[in-house]
Amino acid sequence: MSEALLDVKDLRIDIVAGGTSHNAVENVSFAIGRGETFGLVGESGCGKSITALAMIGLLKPPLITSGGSIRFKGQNLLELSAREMRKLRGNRIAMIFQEPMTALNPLSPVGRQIAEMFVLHQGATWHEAEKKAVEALASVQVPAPDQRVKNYPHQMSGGMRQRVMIAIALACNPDLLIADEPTTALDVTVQAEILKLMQELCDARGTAVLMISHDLGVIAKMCRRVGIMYAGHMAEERPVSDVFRTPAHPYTKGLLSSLPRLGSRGSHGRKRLQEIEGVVPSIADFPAGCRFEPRCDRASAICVKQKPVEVDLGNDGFVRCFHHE
Amino acid sequence: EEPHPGGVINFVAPYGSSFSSLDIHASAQVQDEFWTKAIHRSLYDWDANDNKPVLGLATDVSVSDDKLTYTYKLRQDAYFHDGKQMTADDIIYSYTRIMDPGKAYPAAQYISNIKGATEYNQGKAKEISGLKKIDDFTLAITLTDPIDPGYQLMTNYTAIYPAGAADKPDFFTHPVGLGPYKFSEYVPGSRLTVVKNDKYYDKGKPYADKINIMIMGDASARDVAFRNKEVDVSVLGPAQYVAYKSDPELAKNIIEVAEVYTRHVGFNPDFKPFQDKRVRQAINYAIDSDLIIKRLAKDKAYRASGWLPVSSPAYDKDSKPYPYDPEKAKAQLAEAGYPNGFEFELTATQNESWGLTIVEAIIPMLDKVGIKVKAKPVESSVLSEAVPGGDFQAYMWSSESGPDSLTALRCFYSKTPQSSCNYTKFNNPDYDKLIEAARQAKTDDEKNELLRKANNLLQEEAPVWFFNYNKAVMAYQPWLHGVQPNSMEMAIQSYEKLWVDETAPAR
Amino acid sequence: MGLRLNLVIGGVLCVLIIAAAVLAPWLAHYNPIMDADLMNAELPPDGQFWFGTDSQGRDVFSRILYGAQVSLTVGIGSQLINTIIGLIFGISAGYFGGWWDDLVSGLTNLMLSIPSLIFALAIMAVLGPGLPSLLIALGLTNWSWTCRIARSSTLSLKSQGYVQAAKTLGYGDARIMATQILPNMIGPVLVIATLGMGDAILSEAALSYLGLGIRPPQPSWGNMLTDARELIVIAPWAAIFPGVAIFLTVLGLNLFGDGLRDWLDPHMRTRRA
Amino acid sequence: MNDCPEPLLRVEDLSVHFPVQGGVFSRSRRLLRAVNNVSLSLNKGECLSVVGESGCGKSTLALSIVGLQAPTSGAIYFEGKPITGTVQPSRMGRAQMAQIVFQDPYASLNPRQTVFTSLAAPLRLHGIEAGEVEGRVEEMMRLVGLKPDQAKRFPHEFSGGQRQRIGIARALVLNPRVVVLDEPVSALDVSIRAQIINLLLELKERLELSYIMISHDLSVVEHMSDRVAVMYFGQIVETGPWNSIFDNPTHPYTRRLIGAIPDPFAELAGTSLVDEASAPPPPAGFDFYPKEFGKHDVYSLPPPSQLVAIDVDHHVRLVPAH
Amino acid sequence: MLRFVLRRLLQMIPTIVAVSLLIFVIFSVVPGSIASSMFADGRGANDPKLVERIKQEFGLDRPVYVRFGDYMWQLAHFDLGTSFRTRQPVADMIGERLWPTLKLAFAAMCVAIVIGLPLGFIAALKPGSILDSLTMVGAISGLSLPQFWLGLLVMYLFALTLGWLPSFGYGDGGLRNIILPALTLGVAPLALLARTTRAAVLEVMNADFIRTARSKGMNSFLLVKWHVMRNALVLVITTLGLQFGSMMGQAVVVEKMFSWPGLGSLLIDSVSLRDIPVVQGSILVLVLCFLLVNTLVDVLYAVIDPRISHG
Ligand SMILES: Nc1ncnc2c1ncn2[C@@H]1O[C@H](COP(=O)(O)OP(=O)(O)OP(=O)(O)O)[C@@H](O)[C@H]1O
Ligand SMILES: Nc1ncnc2c1ncn2[C@@H]1O[C@H](COP(=O)(O)OP(=O)(O)OP(=O)(O)O)[C@@H](O)[C@H]1O
Ligand SMILES: [Mg+2]
Ligand SMILES: [Mg+2]
Repeated sequence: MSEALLDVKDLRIDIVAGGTSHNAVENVSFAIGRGETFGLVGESGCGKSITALAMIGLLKPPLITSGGSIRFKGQNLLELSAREMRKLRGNRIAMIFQEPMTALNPLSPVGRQIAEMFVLHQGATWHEAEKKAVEALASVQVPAPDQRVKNYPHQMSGGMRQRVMIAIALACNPDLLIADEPTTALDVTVQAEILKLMQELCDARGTAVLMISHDLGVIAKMCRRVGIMYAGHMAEERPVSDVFRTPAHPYTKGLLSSLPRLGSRGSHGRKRLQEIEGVVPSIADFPAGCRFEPRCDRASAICVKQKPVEVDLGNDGFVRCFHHE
Repeated sequence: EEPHPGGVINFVAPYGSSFSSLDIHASAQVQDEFWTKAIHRSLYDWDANDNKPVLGLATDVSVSDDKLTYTYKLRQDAYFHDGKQMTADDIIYSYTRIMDPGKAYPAAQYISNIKGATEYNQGKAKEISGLKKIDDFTLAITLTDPIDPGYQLMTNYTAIYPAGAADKPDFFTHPVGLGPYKFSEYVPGSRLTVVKNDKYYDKGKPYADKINIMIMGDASARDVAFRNKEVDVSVLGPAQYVAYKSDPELAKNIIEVAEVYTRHVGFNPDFKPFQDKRVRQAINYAIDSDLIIKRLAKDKAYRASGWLPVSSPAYDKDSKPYPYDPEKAKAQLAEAGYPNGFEFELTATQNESWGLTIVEAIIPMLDKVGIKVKAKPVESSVLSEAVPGGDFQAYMWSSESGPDSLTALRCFYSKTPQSSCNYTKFNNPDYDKLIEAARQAKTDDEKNELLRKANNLLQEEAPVWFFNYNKAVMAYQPWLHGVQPNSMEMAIQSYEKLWVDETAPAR
Repeated sequence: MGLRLNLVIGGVLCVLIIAAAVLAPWLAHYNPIMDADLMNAELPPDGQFWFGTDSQGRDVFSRILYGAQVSLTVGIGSQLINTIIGLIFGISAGYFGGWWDDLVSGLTNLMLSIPSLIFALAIMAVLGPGLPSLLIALGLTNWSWTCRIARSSTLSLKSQGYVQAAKTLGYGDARIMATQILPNMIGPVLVIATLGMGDAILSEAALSYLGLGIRPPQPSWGNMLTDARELIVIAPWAAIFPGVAIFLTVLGLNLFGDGLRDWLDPHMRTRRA
Repeated sequence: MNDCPEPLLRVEDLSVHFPVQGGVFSRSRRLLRAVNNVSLSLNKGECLSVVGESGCGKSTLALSIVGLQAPTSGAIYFEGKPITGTVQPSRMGRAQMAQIVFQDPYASLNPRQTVFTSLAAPLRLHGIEAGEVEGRVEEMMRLVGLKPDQAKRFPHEFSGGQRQRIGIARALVLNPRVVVLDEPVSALDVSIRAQIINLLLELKERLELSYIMISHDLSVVEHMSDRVAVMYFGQIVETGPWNSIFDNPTHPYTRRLIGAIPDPFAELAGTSLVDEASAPPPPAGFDFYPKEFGKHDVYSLPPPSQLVAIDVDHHVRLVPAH
Repeated sequence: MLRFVLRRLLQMIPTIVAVSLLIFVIFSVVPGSIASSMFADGRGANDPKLVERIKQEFGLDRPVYVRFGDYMWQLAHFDLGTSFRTRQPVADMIGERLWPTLKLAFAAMCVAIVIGLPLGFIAALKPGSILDSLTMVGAISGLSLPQFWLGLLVMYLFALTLGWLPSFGYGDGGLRNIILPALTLGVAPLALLARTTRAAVLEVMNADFIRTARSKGMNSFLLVKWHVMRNALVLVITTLGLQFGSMMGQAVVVEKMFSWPGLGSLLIDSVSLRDIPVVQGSILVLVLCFLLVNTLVDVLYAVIDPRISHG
C-alpha cells in the first residue's frame, strides 16, 4: 500500500483514575487506504469504541492516549492542537454512533442538526445551510426531504435517524468515516438497507470507512480488510477473505467455529457448536502475557509470561500469537 | 417647648400583622384602634393624664337623680371629614348600627347598657328607646344601670359615624369620621396613611401633616426599624427594654406607664387541689415573682399585690404582695393534704409577658415545692375559648383590670358566670356583699374604700396567682413630642397631641 | 477520589449530632428544664456555661444537647411516617396501576399543591403544639416525594426480568413488592428520607416561630431560637448557638444525603470520577 | 391445524391491545394492537421459534404465554385446559407449566439477593421441604454448568454468560414443561453464545423440555428450532417446520428477512440466501398479506386475511386477490 | 395547544375540590373560633351572648355538612364567601393581598434564577473546580439555613448595620422594600436551582448527542449554545414549578417577619383569628397559584420539548 490515509501505530489507551491506571488498549496498529473500508471486530468491551474515539480526538478523561501515533494524511493527530483537531473533526473525519435513538439532539429539528455542519465548516449562513440540509437528506434517500428536515428525531424511525446520522457525517465529504456499530440497534432488514446505502455513498465519494462491528457478517459484507480485537489487543489484521478461510489466531478460529452457519444444519444435520471456554477478562485483571491465554487451547508457558508480538503473515496481514496457524 | 406644626409621623401598630377592618364597630381587635384613634371620635374621650373619661363630642352633660339619664349638649363645631356637621342623629345612628339585630358587632357590649338596646338587638323593638334626640345638638341617653357611661362610650369601638355612612359603598374603604386626621391611603397588611384634618374641632390641633401608621407584628423587626429610624415609636418587649435602657442615646426617650392589665394564673376550682385556699396561697408563696419580674420581665412590670392595678383609685398602696417563701408554701401544701405536691396542667399562649415564657420560669420554682406543672401551649383564640368554657386546670392570661375598678372587680362576683369573666368561679359571700355595697355607694370615696376591701379579700383568697401589672414601655425618636402615658393602652396615642420638631429626618 | 468528601463530612456531622442526642444526659452539665436560675440569666459563654445561658438562666449548651433529641426525633420520626406512607402508596400504585394508581397520583398531586408548611400549620392548629402533633403534622405532609420516587422506581423495576420472573414463579403480589421491589429502591428512598429529615428540622423551627412547635419548656432548637430572637442584641449567644446547631445538623443531613445519592447513583459516580 | 392429538400448549386467536395516550396536546386514546389473532401450538419436546422485526409483538406474545400479560381476547390452553380468562389457574399452579428466560442477563436477577436465595425462594414457596431445597439448588447449579458453591454470591459477581445460566436455572427450578426463551443469547458476547445455545439444546433433550424461542438471529433460529413462526405487525405471516421455512421461504416478508441476514460465509462465497428472482408467486386467487412493508399502522385494525396451508404444516398469510 | 391548556385547567377542578374539602374538614375541627378570638387579648369581659350571636350570624351553629354544602355551592359560583372579621367579600381581601405576594414570589424567583441558573451552569461546565465546589457548598448551606434566622441576619446586616435598605414593610411598593424579603425567600430556591441546574447540565453533557455534536467539530461555546442550554432547561423547569409551590408556603414566614402585606400574612392572621372563610380562600388561592404556575410549566415544557407535544 502506498501512503495510507490513516495509519495507526502502536496505539495505547489507558484509564487513569484516582491514582490507579489500567491499560485498556495496547499495541493497536492498522492502516486504512483512501477509499478503503476497514473493519474492526471484537467482543463487547474489547476497546473498539475507544479506539475509534481516539481517531477523532474525543476521548474524555479518565481515558487518555498514552502512546503510539495516529497519522491522518501524514499528520499525527495526537500532536494537533484542540483547535486544529476541531477543524478536522466532522470536516475530514466524521463519525456515526451506535445508538440512533440517543445520538441526535431530541429538541432540535434534524434539518438544523445537519445544517450545523455547513455553518461550522463551510461558513454557510443558516439559510443556505438549511437548503443544503434538504439536499443532504435527499442524498441518504429519505423520502420527502423538504418535509422531513422539520421533523424532530422522535418523529423518525430508527432507520431514518441513522440515515440522518449518515447525512450529518457525510455532509462535508469527509475523507474518513468512522462508523461505530452503525446498525447494531436496527432490525436486520433495516440494517441491510443502511449498509447498502453507506456502501454506495462512500464508494461514490471515495470516502474511507472504519467500520466497527461485532457482527462478522456485516464485516464480511462491507470490508476488504479486518482487524480482530481481543481484550484491547489487535489479535490479527488481514484481508477479510483470508481471515474467514484461514483464521490464524486461535481466538478468531474459535469465534468462527462457534457461529451457527446458515444452511449447515440442512446439509450436515445439527452439530454441537464449538465453544470458547471461559469469559473475557476484565480490564482490571488482564493477564500479563497473551490476553487470550486463559481461554486458549494452544496456550503454553511462554504465553503466560510474554506478550506475543506481531507476526507478519504476508499479504499485508499479521497475527499476534506465538502459536498461530 | 412650643408644638411645631407640620412634618410626618411614622407610627407603629405593633400587635398583629394587619388591621382587621376599616369598620371599627365590627372589630374587636386592639390593632384597629390605631387607625380609629386618628380618624374617628367617640362621645367620650380618655384623659390619659387624669386616668378618667372626659367628654369629647359633648361640651356638657347633666345627670338625672336616679343616675340613669344623661343629657348631653353636643359640640357644634364638630364636622365630619366630608364637611357634614355632627348632630345627635349621627350618634343615634352609630349606636343603633352597633346594635344591628342582623349583625353581631363586638362593639355591642359597650352599648348594651343603654335602655332598650338589647331589645332592639333581639328584634323586639324598632329603635333603641334609651336614645332620645331632643334637638340637633341635645341628646338624652337612658341607661339600664346607674353606672358611669363614660367608660363604655369612650372606647374607640363606639366611634361615631356620619348617619347613613354604612350605606355608602366606599365608606369602609375610605372611612369618614370626626377625628383629627383624614383617611388617605391604605395598603392592606402594611400601612395606613392619614392626613391632617384642618377642620378638627380642637383648634390648633393636630400638628403633624401626615401620619403613616405602619403594621409590624414582629418585635425584632420593629426593633431594627426603630434603630434604623424608619419608625418614630416602638413598643418595647422586656429584652429590648433592657437594651434601650442601657443605651445612653435610646434611654433618653423612653416613656413608661402602668397599664390596667393584671397578669395572673387562674385556678379552676373544678380541679380538686385548687378548691383549697391553702394550695392557691402556696402557689403564690412558691413563686419568686419578684425575681421573675426582675430578671425575665426585665422590670418591665409592677408586682401585683391584688387584682386592681396601681393606677386604680381603689388600689391599696399599703397592701403587700405575697412574699417568696417556699417553706411556707410547702407547709401550706402539707396542711392541705399535698405533702408531696401534685401535678397540674397550665394552659398558656406563646407570649413573653404572660405566656409560656413565664410558665417556663414557674415550672422549676413550683417543682421545688413538689408541684409538677405541665405546660399546655395553645393559640390565643383557643385560650379565650377554653377559659370561659372552664376547659382548663389553670391558665395564664392578662386581663383588663381597669380603668373602672368596679367593672374589674365584678369579675369575681359570684353571680358573674364563668363564661363571662368569673373564670375562677370565685364565690365568696363576703366579697359579694362588698361589691353590692360598692354599686350602691353614694360617693366615689366610699365606693373606692369598699372596692379596696374587696380587692384585699381577693388577694387573701388567692383565686389566682397574682403576677404583675403591665408596665408598658414605648421608645420614641428624639424628634417626636407630646407622647402621652396612656394607661389604657400605651401604644394608642392621641395623635393630635403629637408633633415632630425640625430634627426629624425628612421623608 | 475514593471516598466522597460530602459523605464523610455529612456522616461525621450526623454522627456527632446523634452522639450529642444520645449522650445528652451524660454530656449536659445541667438539667435543661429544672436548672433554671433566673439569677444566672443571660450570662455569656464561660467555663461554667459553655454556650452561655438563656433568659431563664438555663444552660444553653445543655439545652442544645437535649434539643438534639427533639430535633432528631422530629426528623427521624416524621420521615419514618412519611417514608412508610410514601412507600405503601407509591409501590402499590406503581405495581397495580389502574384506578388505584390514578387515585394515588391524584392524592400525591394534591399534597404537592398545598404548600407543606401551610398544611402542617393547619394540622398543628387542630392538634395544638407538642411533639406528637408535630410528628403527625410533618409526617403527613411530606410523603409525596417518597411516593413519587417509589412509584416511578416500581414502574421501572416492575418490568425488570427478576420481578417478572418472580411472578411466573408463583410469588404473590405482596411478596413481590416486599422482596423484589422494595429492597431495590432503598437507596433513593433513603436519600429522600435523609434530605427530608433536614427539611423536617427546618419546618420545626419555622412552626415554632409561628407559635406552633414543641411544648415548652422542653427544649427544641426551634423554640430556643424563637425565644432568643428577641435577645439577639443583649444575649446573642442564645440565638446563635441554636441557629448554628440547626444549620450544622441540616447541613450534615444534606451533605450526607447528597453523598449517599452520588454513591448510590453510578451515573453520578462516573461523572464525578 | 394439527392432526396430533392435543399439543402441549395451544394459543388460540390471541390478541393483545394496549391503550396508549397521544401527545399532551391531543386527547386521543388509541389502541396499540401489539398482537392480533395469533394462533400457535407447541408440541412436547419441540422448539418453536418466533421471528420478526422489532416491535412486532413477539415479547408480548411470550409474556402472555407465561401469564405476565393478560390477553385482550383469545385463549391459551395447556394440555387442553385453558390457562387464561376466568378459569385460569393460580400463579402457583401456572408456575409449573411455563417459565421464561429473559434477554438481558443483567436485569433478570435481583441484585439484592444471592443466587441461592433466587433459586431457593421459589422452591420454598412451592412447599419443597427445607432439607431438600439445598440439594435441589446444588443440582440446578450443576445442571447449568456452574459450581454449587458459587450460589453464595450476588449477581454482580458473575459475567453475562454466567448470569444467563443462572436465569436458566431459575426458570428450570420448578420443573416447568414449557420454557419461553425471549432472545436468550442476543445480549451475550459472540464467544459466549455458543455455550448457552449448547446448554439450552442439551437441557431440552435431558429434561424433555419444550421451548418457545424468540430471536432476531436467524442462524440461531435455524440451529435450534423444530418449527418457526414469522411475525409481522402482530400477526403470524408464515409458519412451518424449520427446513420448510429456510429451504422454501414463501411469504415475501420471510424472504426479505432471510435475505437480509449478513452471513459471513455466504457473503464471502458471493451467494445469496434467497434468490429474489425465484420468488414463488402467491397461490392462485390470493395475494400475500401484507404485500408491501413499512406502511403499517399498529393502531388500526388490519384487514381480514387468513393463514393458508401451502405444504404439510406450512402456512402463509394471504388475502383473496381482487 | 389551546385545548391542552383548557384540559389542564379543567383537570385542576378535582384538586381544587379536594383541597377545599380537606381544608374545610381541618378547620371545622380546629379549636377556637372567630368569637373567642375577639377576646383573646384579655380586654373587657367575655360576652357569652355576643359569642352566641356571632356564631349565629356566621352560621357556625349549623351542622358541618350543611356548611360544607353551602361552601361548595358558593365556590361553584366563584364566591369565596365573606370574612368573619371584616364582613368584606373574601375575594376582595385576597385580591388586595395577592399582588404583594406574587410580587415577592416573583422577585424571590428572580433572585433564584438570575443567580442560581448561571451559577449552576458555570459549576457544571467546570466540574471539580474550585468554583464548582464553592457553589455546591454554598448551595447546600443555603438549603440548611432556618429561614427566619436568615431573615433576622440580613435584617441586621443590611438594614441596621449597613443602613442600606429598609428593614421591613411594603413602603410604596417599590424596589427598596422588596429586596430583603425577596433575598430571604429566594435563598433556598436559589440554592436548589443552582444544584438542579448543575446536575441537569452535567446530565446533558453526558448525553450521547453531545458526543455527536462534538464529533461535528463544534467548540464548547457553540456546543453549550446549540445543544446544552435548551436540554438542560427542560430538566430545570420542573424544579422551578415545584419550587414555586414550596415558596408560597415559606412566604408565610417571610411575610410575617418582614411585615409584608401578602397572602401569607393574611393567612397567618386569619388562622390565629379563626377567620375561616379567609383561611380557606387564601389556601385555595395559593393552591390555585401553584397549579397555574405548574400548568404554565407544563405548557412551556411541551413547547420546548417536541417529544411531549407530539406524543
Ligand atoms: N469513560 C470510561 N471510563 C472507564 N472505563 C471506560 C470508559 N469508557 C470505556 N471504558 C472501558 O474501556 C473498555 C473498552 O470500551 P469500548 O467502549 O471501547 O468497548 P467496545 O469494544 O466498543 O464494546 P461494545 O461492543 O460494547 O461497544 C471497556 O472495558 C470499558 O469498560
Ligand atoms: N405494556 C405496554 N404498553 C403499551 N405498549 C406496549 C406494551 N408492551 C409492548 N408494547 C408495544 O407493543 C408492541 C410490541 O412489543 P413487543 O415488546 O412485543 O415487541 P417485540 O417483538 O418483542 O420487539 P423486540 O424485538 O424489540 O423485543 C410494541 O410497539 C410495543 O411498543
Ligand atoms: Mg462500542
Ligand atoms: Mg422483545
